[in-house]
Amino acid sequence: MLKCSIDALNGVFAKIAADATLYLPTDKDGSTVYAEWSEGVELSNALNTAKSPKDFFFPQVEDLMKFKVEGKSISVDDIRSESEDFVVFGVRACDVRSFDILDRVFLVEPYDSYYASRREHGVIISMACSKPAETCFCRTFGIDCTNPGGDIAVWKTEDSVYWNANTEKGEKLLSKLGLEECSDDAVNAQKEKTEKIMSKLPLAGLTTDGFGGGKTLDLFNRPEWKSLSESCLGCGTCTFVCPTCQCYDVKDFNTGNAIIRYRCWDSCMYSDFTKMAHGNNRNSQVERFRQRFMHKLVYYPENNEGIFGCVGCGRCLAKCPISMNIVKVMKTIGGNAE
Amino acid sequence: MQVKEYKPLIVAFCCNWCSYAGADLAGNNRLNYPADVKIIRVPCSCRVNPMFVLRAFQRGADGVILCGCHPGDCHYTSGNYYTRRRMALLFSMLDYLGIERERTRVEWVSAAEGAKFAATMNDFAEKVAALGENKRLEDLRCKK
Amino acid sequence: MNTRKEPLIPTVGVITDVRLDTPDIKTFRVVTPDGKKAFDHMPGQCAMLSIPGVGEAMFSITSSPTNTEYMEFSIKKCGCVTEWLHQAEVGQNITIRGPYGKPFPVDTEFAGKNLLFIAGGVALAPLRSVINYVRHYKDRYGKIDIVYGARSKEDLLQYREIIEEWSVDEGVTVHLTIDREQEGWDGHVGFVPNYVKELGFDTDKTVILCGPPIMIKFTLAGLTELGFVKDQVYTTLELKMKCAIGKCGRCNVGSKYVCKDGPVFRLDELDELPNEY
Amino acid sequence: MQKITRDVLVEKAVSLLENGSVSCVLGWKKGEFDYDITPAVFESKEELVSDFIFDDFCGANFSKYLVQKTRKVEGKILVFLKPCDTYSFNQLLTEHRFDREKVYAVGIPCEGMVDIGKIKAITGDGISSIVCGDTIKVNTIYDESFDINAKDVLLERCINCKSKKHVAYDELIGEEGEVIESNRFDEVARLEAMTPDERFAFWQNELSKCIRCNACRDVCPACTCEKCVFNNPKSGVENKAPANEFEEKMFHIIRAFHVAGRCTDCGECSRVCPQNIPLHLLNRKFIKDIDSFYGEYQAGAEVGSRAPLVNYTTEDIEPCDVFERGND
Repeated sequence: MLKCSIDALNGVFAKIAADATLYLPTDKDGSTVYAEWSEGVELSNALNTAKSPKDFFFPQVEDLMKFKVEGKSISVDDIRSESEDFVVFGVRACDVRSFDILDRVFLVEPYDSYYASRREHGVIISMACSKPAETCFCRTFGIDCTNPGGDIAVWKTEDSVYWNANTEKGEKLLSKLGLEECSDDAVNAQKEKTEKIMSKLPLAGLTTDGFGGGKTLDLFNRPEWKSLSESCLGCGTCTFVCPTCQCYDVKDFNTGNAIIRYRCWDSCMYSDFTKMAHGNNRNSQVERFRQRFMHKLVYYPENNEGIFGCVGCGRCLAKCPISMNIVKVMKTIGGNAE
Repeated sequence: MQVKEYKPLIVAFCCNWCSYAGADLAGNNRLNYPADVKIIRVPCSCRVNPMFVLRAFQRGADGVILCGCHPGDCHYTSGNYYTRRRMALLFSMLDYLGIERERTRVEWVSAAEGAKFAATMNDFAEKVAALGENKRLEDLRCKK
Repeated sequence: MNTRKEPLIPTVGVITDVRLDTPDIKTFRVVTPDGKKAFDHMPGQCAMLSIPGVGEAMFSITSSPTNTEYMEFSIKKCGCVTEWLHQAEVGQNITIRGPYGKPFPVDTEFAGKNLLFIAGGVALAPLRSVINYVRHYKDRYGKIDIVYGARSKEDLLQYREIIEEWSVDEGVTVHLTIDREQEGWDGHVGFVPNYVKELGFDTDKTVILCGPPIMIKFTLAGLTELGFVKDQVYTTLELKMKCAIGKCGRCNVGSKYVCKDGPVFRLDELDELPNEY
Repeated sequence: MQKITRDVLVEKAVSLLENGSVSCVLGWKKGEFDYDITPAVFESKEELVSDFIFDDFCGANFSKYLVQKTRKVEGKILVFLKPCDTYSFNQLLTEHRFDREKVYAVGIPCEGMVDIGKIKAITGDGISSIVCGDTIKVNTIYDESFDINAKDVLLERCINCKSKKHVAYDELIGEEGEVIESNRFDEVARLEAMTPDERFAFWQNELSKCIRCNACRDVCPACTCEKCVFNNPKSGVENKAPANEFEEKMFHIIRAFHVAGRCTDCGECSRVCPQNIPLHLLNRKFIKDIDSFYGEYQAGAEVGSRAPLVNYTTEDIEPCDVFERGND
């Protein structure tokens, strides 16, 4: 375990930023966002950012290729370029897990080279939670917020910041920062304190009982979906703030002298998500609503050794315009039903 | 390297019945107006959806002008009255978002006013040229 | 420049032949600019065709893998991409990537079996690839029956090939039907499901069924009546697709992605999925 | 803070449900915490008694739900409308979006709804309980408690409430209110007074936060197109994501324009925005302009009124003159 004092933190950031672009959560206009660090950009004290950090690896809009069309002929331009090194600081344990969930989609054959390139060039410095919110339920998915993953894990206390490398990539970066060795007593004390709070959280008792692979037809046919989705607006808020939602659309944009094929986030909550020329296989909002939660709680674990497609970050709880969310779904149709 | 003189690209939506004929008359009378004014003929100035205006800017226009029949003279009785309300609100909104107000204009030009058409275009192009390139409503993808 | 292969980036294909098959279906022949077949495939697999600026869509490859010169796609006019393709001329470039999906198990489960193909309308397109493949390797399979129906004689896809090649082939029996009586048609009249029941096949066959959902539903009922069970029946699905590599999430039904785990499914496999296809 | 209690509403709903006047009730359902209230359809007395809630977090406007629900539900729907909701209700009726005969509207008074975002800004994360009232009592899991004056944490639309008067109802609970003189255009005027560069910087910053979740559109009672132009691939302007600054502006300008003259200023767009973009400032600009150019007009104030953009006079202001009059 290495350490630096809080006052020295900006100096450490400067050292990191000397070799790679550094992003960290900062407060802007009343909400917390990831921003590029430069002298004067302060690390936020908020628990987490409004938007998830999945943007760093899977941006909302990304150009894929370019076509030139002349008469009947077409040429395809590969406009990919190798990503540059970057570091993301302050990623919470839940969001670190979300990268693992995305990896299992994008980094299985056939590899998504856009995602893979960013993943290779990005270093994740996670930060342990010490003040979880009432909307947190990461423990439900077996995530330990006091012991986050990533390339380097960081614990912030009142006066110091503790650093520990988890991977070779992290080790390499950490060795350049010139931090002092220390014992892990302070970190252990913080962990213990946080653990106690975790068990007091209102959603501490939430379990995944009743969900998981192999439960498709049983859960799919439950009548409760109708009342749960009754007031769903069909907007994409939950999807776009979600760290694990990875559906995308591929679209063409005609610039006048070339055609750019780009991809952008899409939401299975949208009415045109599955709409094709001859019809739509999910015509009602009930079906679309069910798809999103079934995917996270049943389909994804079925394909991925039981790992759920939700990390319990609580963003959808905070942001849904009608306050419908995965917790209400789990409590209504899962093993937690009262 | 030679520095190219900046010439603004202007999109003019002209109503079929008055302003387009006005533009024709300007041409017939050999009146000069900038060659960078691209005329788009519309059945009535009221056909111009606010989206057309924004799209013109997106596609590289530096200024957008709508020309229609004088109020009261609309071929369809009242089309230009609706245009007048719509564009008043749209231009006010664009200004509210900080987009230069000189980039947009509505002018009533009748079929007989070839001279007015040319004068309007000259004046508008001059004002837009003074502002320089449209930076605030541009789509960089279309500029590559 | 990123040197890794990117599955989303297509290659250029050239349309070298356009054939009007029925009033709304055209068959396109596609090769690479240097005149070769774009890639190898197996019967039942698909390719993503696109026209830049219009869109990209998944089409089943209708030509047989045994054709090593070119690929063919039979495409019905029904949406943006297909409408655009229908006005394309010979020499037009498009983009192509593939092959995608799991093929029909022609070399495993089908080997040595009697095969019964049942298709309605444009659904002959994916089956044509299988039919021509098994005709090519006829000694590996038993008897082949083909039941094919369409609205009218003009709507029968690949009619010349059916008459001139398939029906004269030894060991292949073709049963054609059209929905309504028509002048110049002395064959069977009636819907496919009823015709299958009338023909009364023995259950020693593996069935490859493809058609509009309503036809599948009633044909299946008919087959069950004849004593067929679900694990004897294969079909191929179609859903909206964007990436074709199981990532964009569009064709997800239950835990399966039609582009990657399908489009070919055995009916008992489909029973385990939610009814959302 | 609300003068009317949940029990009165439940009693009303139960009696109407039981005597068969209505077949279901559109109301607020309590959530997981004390503040995450969901619009829901109640079909039985049991559901109403156990889950129906009415407190300071019931901001959701039910008017738009009537468009879909009246098509699906047999019989009448009971809907509770706050004063501002009744304007949306009327506006939808003006546009023939639902069948008035299928709705039983009960007007309920409102003392203003509070913004959980503003409360969290004071208390921080970890709220364990909230007790509503003129003074809101908040306890956290960190054993802190806060007494917050409800007036300090009102939703933007309630700070600038324009009317306590119900403009449509079948039955009114409580007393009839009055249209209020509000200061809702002050912020618009403040922006208008800025230089164009400042305004541009302000909106550039605000709109760049947009994630195009479409929540503003989907919640908006004036956005009731069956297929939105931004979802229609054939419209030529379809876009799904804010690909760049232009598209962000395009979406919000066009959306505001589409509802100009029809927007009742219900404020739902700003309430639901996950990125806290002050979208109401776009709509209010149009309302302010319409008021000053064409005479005061409140969308939804009366059924059947002709919206300013489908109307004209021969003496209307010329577009070139708007800047003199608009920014006075």
